[in-house]
Amino acid sequence: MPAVLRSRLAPIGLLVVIIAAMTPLIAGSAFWLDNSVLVAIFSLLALSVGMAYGQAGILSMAPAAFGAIGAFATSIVTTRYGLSPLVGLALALLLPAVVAYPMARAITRLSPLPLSIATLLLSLVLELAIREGKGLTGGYIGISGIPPLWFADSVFAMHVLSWGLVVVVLFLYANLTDSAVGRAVKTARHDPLRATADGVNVPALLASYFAISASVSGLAGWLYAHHLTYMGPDSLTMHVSIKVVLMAVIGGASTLLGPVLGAAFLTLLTLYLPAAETQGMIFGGVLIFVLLVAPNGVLGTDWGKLIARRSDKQPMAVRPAATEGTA
Amino acid sequence: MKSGWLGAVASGAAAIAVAMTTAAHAQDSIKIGAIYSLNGPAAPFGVPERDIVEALTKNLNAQGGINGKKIDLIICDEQTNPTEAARCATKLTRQDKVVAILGPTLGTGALALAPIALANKVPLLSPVGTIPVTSKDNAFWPWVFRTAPSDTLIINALFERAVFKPQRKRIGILYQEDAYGEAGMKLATQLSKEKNFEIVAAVGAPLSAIDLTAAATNIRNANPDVVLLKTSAPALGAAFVRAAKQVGITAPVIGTGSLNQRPFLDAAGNAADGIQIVSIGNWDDPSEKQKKLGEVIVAAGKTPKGYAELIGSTGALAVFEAIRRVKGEVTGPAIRDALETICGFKDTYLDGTLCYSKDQHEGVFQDTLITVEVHDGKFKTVK
Amino acid sequence: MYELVEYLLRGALLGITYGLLAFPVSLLFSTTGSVDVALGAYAVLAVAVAYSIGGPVGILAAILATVFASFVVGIISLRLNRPGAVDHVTAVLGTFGLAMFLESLILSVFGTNPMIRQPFDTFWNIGGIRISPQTGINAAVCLVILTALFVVLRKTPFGRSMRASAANPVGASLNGIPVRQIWFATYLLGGLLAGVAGVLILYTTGADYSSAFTLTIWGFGSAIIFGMNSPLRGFAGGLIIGMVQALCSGYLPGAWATAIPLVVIFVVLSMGRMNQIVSTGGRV
Amino acid sequence: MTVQVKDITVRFGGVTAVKDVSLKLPPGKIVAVIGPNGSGKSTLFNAITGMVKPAAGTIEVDDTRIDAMPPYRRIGLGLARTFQTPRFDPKVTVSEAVMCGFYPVHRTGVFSAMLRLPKAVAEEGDFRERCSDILDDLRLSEFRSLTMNELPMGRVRLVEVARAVANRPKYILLDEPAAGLEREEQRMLSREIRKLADRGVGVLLVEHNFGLIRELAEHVVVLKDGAKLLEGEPETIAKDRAFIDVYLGSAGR
Repeated sequence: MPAVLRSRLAPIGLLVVIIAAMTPLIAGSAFWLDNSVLVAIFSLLALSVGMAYGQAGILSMAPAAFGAIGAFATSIVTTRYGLSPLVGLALALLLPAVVAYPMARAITRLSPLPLSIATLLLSLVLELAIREGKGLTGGYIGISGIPPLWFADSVFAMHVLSWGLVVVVLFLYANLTDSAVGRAVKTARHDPLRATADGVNVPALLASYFAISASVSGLAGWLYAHHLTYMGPDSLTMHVSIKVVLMAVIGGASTLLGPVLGAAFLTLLTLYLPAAETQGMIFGGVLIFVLLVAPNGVLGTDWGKLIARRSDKQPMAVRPAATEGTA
Repeated sequence: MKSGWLGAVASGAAAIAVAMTTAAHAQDSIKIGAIYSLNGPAAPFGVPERDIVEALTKNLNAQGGINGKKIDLIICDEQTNPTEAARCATKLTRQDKVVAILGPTLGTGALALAPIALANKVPLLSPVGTIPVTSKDNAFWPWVFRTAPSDTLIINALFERAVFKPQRKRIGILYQEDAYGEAGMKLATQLSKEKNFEIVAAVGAPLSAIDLTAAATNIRNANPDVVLLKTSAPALGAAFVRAAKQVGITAPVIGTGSLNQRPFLDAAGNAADGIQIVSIGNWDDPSEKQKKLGEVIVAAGKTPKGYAELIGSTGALAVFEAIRRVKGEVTGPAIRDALETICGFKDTYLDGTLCYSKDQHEGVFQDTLITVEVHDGKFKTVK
Repeated sequence: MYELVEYLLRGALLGITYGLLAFPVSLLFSTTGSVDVALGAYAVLAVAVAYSIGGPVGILAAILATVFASFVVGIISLRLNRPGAVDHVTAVLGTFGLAMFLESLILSVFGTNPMIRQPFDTFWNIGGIRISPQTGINAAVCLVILTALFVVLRKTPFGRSMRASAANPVGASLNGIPVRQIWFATYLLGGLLAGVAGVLILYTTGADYSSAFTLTIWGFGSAIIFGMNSPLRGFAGGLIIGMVQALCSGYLPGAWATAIPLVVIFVVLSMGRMNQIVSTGGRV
Repeated sequence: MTVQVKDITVRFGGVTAVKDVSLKLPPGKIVAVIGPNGSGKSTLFNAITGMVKPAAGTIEVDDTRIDAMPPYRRIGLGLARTFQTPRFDPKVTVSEAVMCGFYPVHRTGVFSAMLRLPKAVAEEGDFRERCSDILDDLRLSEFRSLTMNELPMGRVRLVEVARAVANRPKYILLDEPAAGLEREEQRMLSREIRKLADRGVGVLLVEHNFGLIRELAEHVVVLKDGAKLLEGEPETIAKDRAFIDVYLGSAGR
């Protein structure tokens, strides 16, 4: 039993140790603290992609859109109605899930490609809705003057809070992955028919899982709004979603820490890239390179095996994976 | 599996070490930050803004800088995204310790990073028209200065010239779906109630639209006396005038500011003939000052594009002037105070004067606006 | 009524461009089951190359450039996919990477200016509706491609192999059909078609560095409307999308005009046209 | 208290794959379905578990009509099945694969699983114990941490059976479980199937190996071209002229 526990929570422990070690180094620098908070926020968004794509096989192109729902929800209730950010938090967790679930169900039998296109469309429609939201969302101008969190009103406190939330989400995520539901999701991703034979209501399960992942994005949006104190239609757009997907994929979407690593890597990369028009080439190039060398991402790849396998023959696949039925 | 993590930790630690050593630099130069959109949809504005600010800084340093101090310009790419704009502001203020920030390209970016300027007591000189950026309700108001004509200014001038003076009653509007277009629509709706004219057609177009024939048909069918073009993107403006010609709109078309540039004419072809634009400059018939700006741009190896260089240069020159006026140590607050003394300043490339004071940070006024008309593929200034 | 007809006609003319982009989308989907989101970027690349070089040489160079770009995507997707062990979503991500790369490349090399050429200065007058002769050329090119595709798909051995490897890749490869080569050829053909579309866009509406994504979305939407599996129906889908867009911007206010066509695609998508999972049988 | 299939017809397009087939599977009994390839055995399985939709006929489990139910609810009622070609994620370990079989009996909600509430821990522990019992029974314990692609095909079939019995089904449908198994493995499998029946589980068996059927089944249904050819006890069937013609004449040896 303890061995099981250790293996499941070990990556989280590693992350806690790294954050704890980094904190005194950066505590004096508002700049690094600010970057650290952003890495944490992007980690949450990327984890949401990791859950949806890495576990359930749904490539969500809308993490930033779900984040925007959360961010606007808290921005609106705190600035327009003067409610507590905690009310905003509840909405930020709930609303994205409420949008995500029926959407996933609407794409009837949930084959992954159309659903990811649907998330893309959702992103675009939501951006339009935010722009047309006039008084509610602030239209094209957005909402400024969002109150910082009273219980985390310094950058340092935000650093602690946001990484704390990342660790909590990782803990919940690790537990969920290692449960009957988590196993069923993995099976359904690989082979919906097999999952059905296991007694799984595949569309409902995947849609629920997708909704949970949307909630994680909403949480990121909540932190985002209260950290930046400004939320506008250009803030969490489809371009951000694509970047977040990149983070998850590069780090390893199916692993616990992959999305976090990806978020840290890409955030630091933008910091050190020269400010120029060529940035997209570097991002696109990195993505293609990772996909070619290690399609499961940096942490999702067993490097030792990969190198050994180069000289060896490919092992035979047990299941001729074909989701297209041959009736 | 672990090696990836160790690598990440090591590079992070190295980055911190670098940051800490650079922060300890002594002040033998004056650091100014510049945040522009070099990627994403706003790049057509951000790129020329960066180019002119870079060129002006280089020239200034070649002439010995200000009071013997060189200007160290640090550029950051906001990627048409407020998050990145705010990140840029944090980096520039906290890590590079700049004393003033030029930019960003977009109004939403300005709103996102202004609180950071306030927190770090650094003035922000923003080349945006977005109205709320200089609203006095903002806590950050004291630190934000506008270096471009505001949307209110431009829209009022547009209505004055296109509607009130010729006493036209039926107005058709094509607006782009963003802050700029929305501000125009809002003001137009308000004015139509006060001034007794009718908006017979108002059609929005997303920035990404490439074909506007249906939109133009809609406007043509409403039979307006004049069509107002509220777009800032040259591609969109050109797409509309082409469509207007094709569907046969005969009413005059009058646009604003940033259409006054070469790419618009190139993309519109001879469909642009007769279009009028309310603007702040004219590269085909430049004033003395703009000729000089043109020379700066050409000397830097670029071609003048139009609006973006004018408003970009204004911010740079204003901050240079403010630094000249600072007595003692050059700090953010000192520059801010000095900026408020700049009024009637003529050494920008704008025609007309720049003016900031203790209670207004708008900078650019009515006297800088001109009207140009397109003739045979060239802009002609209408006197 | 007259107004309605004009909107429908203008929409259909716009839709020709979308229909052209829908060809490669459904061709690729029906053959490999995958999707190439870089198609819009190929088209813009063609626009940029043909614009800067100009003339017939420019057109040729543009098409070569796009075929080369699709060559890269073909290699990526071959590396990621084997018949029998297919990860379409990862392959799609690869095309995303290429799309980002190309957009940035176009921005860096060709700049931000809109790119357009307008060879015609007069208009045809069809029942009082003025139309540029270029749209006539577009329609003609489309018809030629439509016919050629039909012939290739239905009448040649290549087309038969293509359809066979679409229906059952494992079975096809067991029957000696070179499935991987066919897939690769489909990617190249997709690049070629996107290149032709790009050249026509240059002479019709023009584009700039940021147009790629929009073109991809509408090409996609067109392909989805009547079912992704038929390249020939994708063309009709393009006309429909164009008409929906024209009607929306004619009759709906502001952002609705932009949102409704997207919603239409979403609804069609959720009706399950593109869904391929069929729960049949224990036999695989 | 049986699985009752009445006059099931399944069509794919114009082809009738199963025609008016009826059968009964009482608890504790082993019923075999036999027939040449393409005779509709797997399709019959798919119709019972809901993976194909019958054009006509009814299916009942313990007097509950299930032919309109989605597959997952039928599994929930106590049906379980294996696939002729085992469908596994090749990267999953043996014990994880078997753990997946517990899904129909899991009672922990998503939230208590995420929070790892005591209830969830207890259930997870229970599953692990039962999983290791099943692996012991099928002599798979030593392979438990191997991944599926490292396992020989015969063992893979056993894991498939292990996964199906994990949720303690009332009725189990085995699709050629012995194909490709070595003699020793076959013997063990047949012992396990017998044990299941003794525990009161109804076993529906599709099998080519008539020896195994003779050894296990109490009742045999012979399908030909989707229709029932004959049924009865294995010994009677084995002597039937029609059966020998169709079946042993072509596929048997």
